[in-house]
Amino acid sequence: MQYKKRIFIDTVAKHTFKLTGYLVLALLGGIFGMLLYNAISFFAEVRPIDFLTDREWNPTANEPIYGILPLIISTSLVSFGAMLIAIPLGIGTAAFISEYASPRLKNILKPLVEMLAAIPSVVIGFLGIVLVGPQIAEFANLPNGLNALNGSILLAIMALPTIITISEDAIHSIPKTYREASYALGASKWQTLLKVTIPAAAPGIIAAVMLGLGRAIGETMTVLMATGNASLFPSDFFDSVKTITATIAIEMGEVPYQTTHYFALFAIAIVLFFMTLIANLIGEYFINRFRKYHAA
Amino acid sequence: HTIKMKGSDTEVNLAVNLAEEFSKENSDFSIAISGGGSGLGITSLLNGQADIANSSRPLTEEEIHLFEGKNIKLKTIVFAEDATAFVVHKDNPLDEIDLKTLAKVLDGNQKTWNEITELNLPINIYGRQSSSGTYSFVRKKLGIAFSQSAKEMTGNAQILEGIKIDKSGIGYVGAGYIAANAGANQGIKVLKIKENNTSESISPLDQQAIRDNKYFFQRPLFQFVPEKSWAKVEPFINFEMASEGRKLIEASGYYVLDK
Amino acid sequence: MINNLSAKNLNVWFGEKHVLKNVDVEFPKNQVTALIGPSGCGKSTLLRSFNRMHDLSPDAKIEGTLTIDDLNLYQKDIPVTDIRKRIGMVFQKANPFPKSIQENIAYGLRINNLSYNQSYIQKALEEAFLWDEVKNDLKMPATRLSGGQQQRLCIARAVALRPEVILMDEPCSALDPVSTLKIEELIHKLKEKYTIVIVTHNMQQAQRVADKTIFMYLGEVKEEGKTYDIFNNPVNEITKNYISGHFG
Amino acid sequence: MINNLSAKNLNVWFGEKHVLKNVDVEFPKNQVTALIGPSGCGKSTLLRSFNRMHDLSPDAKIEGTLTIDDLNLYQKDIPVTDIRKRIGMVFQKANPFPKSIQENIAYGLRINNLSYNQSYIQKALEEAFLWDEVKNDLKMPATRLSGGQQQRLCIARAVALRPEVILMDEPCSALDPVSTLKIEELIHKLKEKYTIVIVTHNMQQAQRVADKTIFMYLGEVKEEGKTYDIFNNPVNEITKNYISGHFG
Amino acid sequence: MQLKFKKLTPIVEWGTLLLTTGLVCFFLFVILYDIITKGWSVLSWEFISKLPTQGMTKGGVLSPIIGTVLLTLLTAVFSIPFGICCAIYLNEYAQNNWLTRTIRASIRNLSGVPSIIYGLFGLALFVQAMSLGTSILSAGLTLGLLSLPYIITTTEEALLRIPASTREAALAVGATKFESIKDVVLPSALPGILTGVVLTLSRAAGETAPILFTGAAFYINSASGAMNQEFMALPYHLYMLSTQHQSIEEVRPIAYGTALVLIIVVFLMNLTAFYIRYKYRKNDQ
Ligand SMILES: Nc1ncnc2c1ncn2[C@@H]1O[C@H](COP(=O)(O)OP(=O)(O)OP(=O)(O)O)[C@@H](O)[C@H]1O
Ligand SMILES: Nc1ncnc2c1ncn2[C@@H]1O[C@H](COP(=O)(O)OP(=O)(O)OP(=O)(O)O)[C@@H](O)[C@H]1O
Ligand SMILES: [Mg+2]
Ligand SMILES: [Mg+2]
Ligand SMILES: O=P([O-])([O-])[O-]
Repeated sequence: MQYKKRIFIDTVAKHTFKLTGYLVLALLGGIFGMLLYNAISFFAEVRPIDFLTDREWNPTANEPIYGILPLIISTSLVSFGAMLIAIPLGIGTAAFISEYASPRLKNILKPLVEMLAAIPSVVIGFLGIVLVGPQIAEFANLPNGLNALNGSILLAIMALPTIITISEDAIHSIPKTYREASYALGASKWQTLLKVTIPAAAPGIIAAVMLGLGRAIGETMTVLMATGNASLFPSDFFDSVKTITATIAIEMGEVPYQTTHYFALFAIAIVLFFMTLIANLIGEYFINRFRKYHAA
Repeated sequence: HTIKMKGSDTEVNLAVNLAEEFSKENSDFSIAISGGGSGLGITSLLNGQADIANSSRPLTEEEIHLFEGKNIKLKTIVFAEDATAFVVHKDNPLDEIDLKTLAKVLDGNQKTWNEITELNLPINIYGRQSSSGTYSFVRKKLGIAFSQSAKEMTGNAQILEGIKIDKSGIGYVGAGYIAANAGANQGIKVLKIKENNTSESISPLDQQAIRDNKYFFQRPLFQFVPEKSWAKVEPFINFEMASEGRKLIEASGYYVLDK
Repeated sequence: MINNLSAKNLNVWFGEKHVLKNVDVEFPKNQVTALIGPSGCGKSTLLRSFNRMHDLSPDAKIEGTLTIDDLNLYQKDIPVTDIRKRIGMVFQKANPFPKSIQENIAYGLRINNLSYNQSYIQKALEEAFLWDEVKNDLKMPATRLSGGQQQRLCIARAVALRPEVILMDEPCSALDPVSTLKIEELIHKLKEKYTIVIVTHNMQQAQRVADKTIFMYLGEVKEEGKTYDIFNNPVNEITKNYISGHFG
Repeated sequence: MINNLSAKNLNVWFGEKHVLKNVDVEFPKNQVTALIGPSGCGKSTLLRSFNRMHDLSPDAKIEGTLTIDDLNLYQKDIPVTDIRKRIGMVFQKANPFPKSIQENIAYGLRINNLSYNQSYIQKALEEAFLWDEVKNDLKMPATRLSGGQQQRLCIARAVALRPEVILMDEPCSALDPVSTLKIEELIHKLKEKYTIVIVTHNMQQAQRVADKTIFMYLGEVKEEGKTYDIFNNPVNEITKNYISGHFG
Repeated sequence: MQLKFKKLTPIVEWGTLLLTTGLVCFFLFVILYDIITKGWSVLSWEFISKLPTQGMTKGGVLSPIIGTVLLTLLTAVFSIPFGICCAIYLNEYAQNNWLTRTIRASIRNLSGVPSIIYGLFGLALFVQAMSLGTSILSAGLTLGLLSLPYIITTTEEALLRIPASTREAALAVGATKFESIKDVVLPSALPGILTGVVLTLSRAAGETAPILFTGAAFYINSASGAMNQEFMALPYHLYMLSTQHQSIEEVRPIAYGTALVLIIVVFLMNLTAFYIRYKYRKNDQ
């Protein structure tokens, strides 16, 4: 009898686990389904070609215009700038931590990087307003610092921990034999790092960069607070820009449910979804390649 | 009782002050207040996410339609009067501006200051996001579309922040934002408005002129309440309209017009 | 017999561990010297002392005099990279760079600022008996070569720098018998130009390739001499036991 | 000789791989039977078939008749947990639960709804010759014990359930010689009460502990018999080669 | 000349790396320095124990603190059981076929989906479709969803580290599969799971975008904690104080104080995670 009870519990547990497993999947799948459903509703009302080619995003005009181009350009500009800053700093730091730092220094630096990762994005955005913005304004002699450059700097800070940790892992896992081979040929430590270790770790580093980029593209609060949100076509880093994430954050609250504008926000969200997904998939592809390569 | 109040950024601080005072007497009321712009408030009513919508503009035709479509009946309360102020940096030589010039500045036809005044800088517009009542109020009053290069600030305060350090900036905010704490707003200058070249220029801070309904950009501040929420919000509305509430409204830099 | 490479009174510690104890060795020019001894006796450590590979381990401590042609290898003012250029090294597990075959050879030349051209690369590959097998695939990733080819590529890579000495740490232990034989042939040829030191666990190999053999045990040199003598008339009891395969 | 545990015509596949082929074996009561054979021949697979550990691998397919006292182990209506209670198992690597020593013993009793008290736990530990070493630390995490102690704890854990059979899969391979000897002594004692099957790679150990020995090769039983006979007069050529250490 | 240059280059090269590392540390230092120096003076018992008063220009941040704590608890309630159960399903029960692999890959990729998209989903599903309104419940559910992929991934990693022999040990003494998971596998994996959970919750506590339109409010006059009520939260409060308050300059000290409190909360949670990890490693040896 006792045994039957135990077996019963076991079976119930098994099915419960299975059920939660599927439920979680359904929910997570639902996110995509919901995005897709609402986005399709949007394209029932606005031609996809207009969506992709119109040069203006102005949903509240008398003749609403839903052109995602300026938003994509803005998002790309800010993220590109962020990568310009974060890639050299990130890889340099990763190389320093893995190749040069003494074990003790490593034990200090790694937690520092994790601390940087832990800082909430709204705090970084806040500093963009009170600290980085005014500095940029003063430096570049601009009226204000709420522009793409500000966003790029802040996003670089947010992407750095990702880039550093994953690159460091990649560089660290390059077998010692590569380095020794290079040293044995008379290469210096620096030459070895630059010409052997980093190229060998390249897939891992590319993965790090792509995952960092995904993070930057999808970041909301920092850009919302620090980039000025002007929905025109940006021409350089000193222009105010309005990214996809910021557009959603600003406009979502004000739209009546189930209107074209509401659906439009889901449509740009799905574009955002795919942008980050592609970055992450490329990142994952390279991580797997790296693992496979070095497992062999 | 829980009350959700959403909408106009122009009114949000006033609403906070009122709610704070109100709950001293009525501790069983839980009031949640959010800004985000008049449009957000009205939309929230439509979406069923608010009991009171603060709005610095009347409902549009379209919105009335939407409410009718959803069979939501609204009560409209005008509880204060606001004047929209146009502000520039304190070093801007400009003191007053006429409507025609203002329109050209805001719609982007006028790109530099030196055509208006002896300031050799481009014009930098600090506007609001599209859900803002002030945004649509100014747009309607001037009959323009805002320049695409106007920044969309999410609140009045951010506009003032921007103007304070931007010698080339111009922006618009509710009077309450300037009058309530004059001390903190030293970096800015409030422009007087002339309806045309010949008429008198009037400041939005001129109480008498507002009472006489002479300022071009003055407007009532609304609160919309769906009928089904009326019972629970009535004590609060009554508090606003009573003398204590009125005092607070005026202390916050807005005006109370006698009807 | 000219002494090209030698160590006098060499002591090496890793942390607290005394790994090489008063080692005196000489590696005659244009000869192959084999280092044999049980695992952990310090063969690799000795080999790596000569091209200063221990510089990289912070806990390694080295005392004694190591010289090449009367030049002290640990002299302060000569760059370690120069030393490593003069004393090439081939490792146990073939470790080509994850680059093309051609790039593998060119790498060492380039970082040492030596001008080179295609014929130079060809010559290095020829010296390593690899040219015929790869001449049509110079742009192929080196990692696609077989294990034996990879090892010969590593030798070509070392040879390309025209070193004076080539140190080999068990270069054949990961290879099949056919590849091993090829490498041994190669060693025979190479000694015409280079001084070669080879660590090996394979007694047959030592006898096949080495002119001189040094037997090490627990960090000390127990016996050294002509290969034939060591294997046929070992003086030391331990040497005798070791070469007859009783331990190690 | 009473046959307690036996397999008839047992075949096991993992996916496409035929791992046990027509195996017929019998493990006599209150004796120690050793399973020997080269790595990969299926010793562990055979052992694990008896306490139905393969139930967990979805790709395992089992055919044949396995019985304990004429009870079919794979009969549908008897609970697998009962079988595992009757047939205890000790693994190659000691795997105590991450709990206290006491809890390690008590766990099996508790989940099987057997009433127990402190003296019960003491008895199990005494049977495994562990009591004296741990009696003052019963609340200590079992992971802090030495490897040998951990393995004896695992035996005590199995013994506590009063199984009829104890299966041991290379129980000493991770232990030092002293601990190994202790376990062997223990096995000697345990066979008075239990039927024991032990997989071992160590020929000396098999000879020391086993009454009967079964030699397996490539999934088949090649030879079985009294331990003394297998080691001194093997019939099969392969057995002879294996026990003389020529392969495996 | 040649020699001198050679001696100099390593310093230059080493310096480059040191500079990049230094810059990264400098960023962190500036962030912490600015917030700590300017937030420290505001920080007091009053500040964390008082409701905001006088139009949020005076008083403390009690209501945002309560909101954040409640929200994090809700997140925990919604994400931990589901996340752990799902991970157990994937790791202990599901067969390793293409479906499981696809599921794993999707879950991994979902942790890269921007948080604002979770906000949208929360709005559409919880606020709208399930009629929960803008409320702490909706926001908690949204954050719970956002945290799920992280919890699943870290739990799975922790479960993977438990060797098969541990599971077999339990089965061999007659435990059912569920008993082996409950009594042996989960307790062994607990430190790893806990570390992941705490780190995930600390992330959720600092999130702003997902609560923007699911229930965060500019101001509430009480901190009742009712599930259907809107709420104030530290990150949102900081956002409001720095962009939308009437007197941004006057409340800047409060904004700094809020930022400092938020950082302290998040760092404390991270420290807890480090501590668990550290203790676990020590016990392991
Ligand atoms: N980097 C190091 N740090 C600490 N100890 C080391 C290091 N390298 C080698 N050792 C120790 O020094 C001793 C000699 O090692 P070495 O590698 O020279 O032996 P070997 O003779 O080459 O052995 P094998 O034949 O196994 O390659 C060994 O005990 C080894 O553990
Ligand atoms: N779960 C499994 N899935 C697939 N193949 C398996 C599995 N377990 C064992 N095998 C295969 O079955 C064969 C027999 O394995 P088994 O573990 O029984 O050998 P063994 O005799 O115990 O070897 P060893 O002495 O190395 O422990 C091997 O070829 C092994 O690869
Ligand atoms: Mg060696
Ligand atoms: Mg086995
Ligand atoms: O915030 P508004 O008052 O402009 O709607």
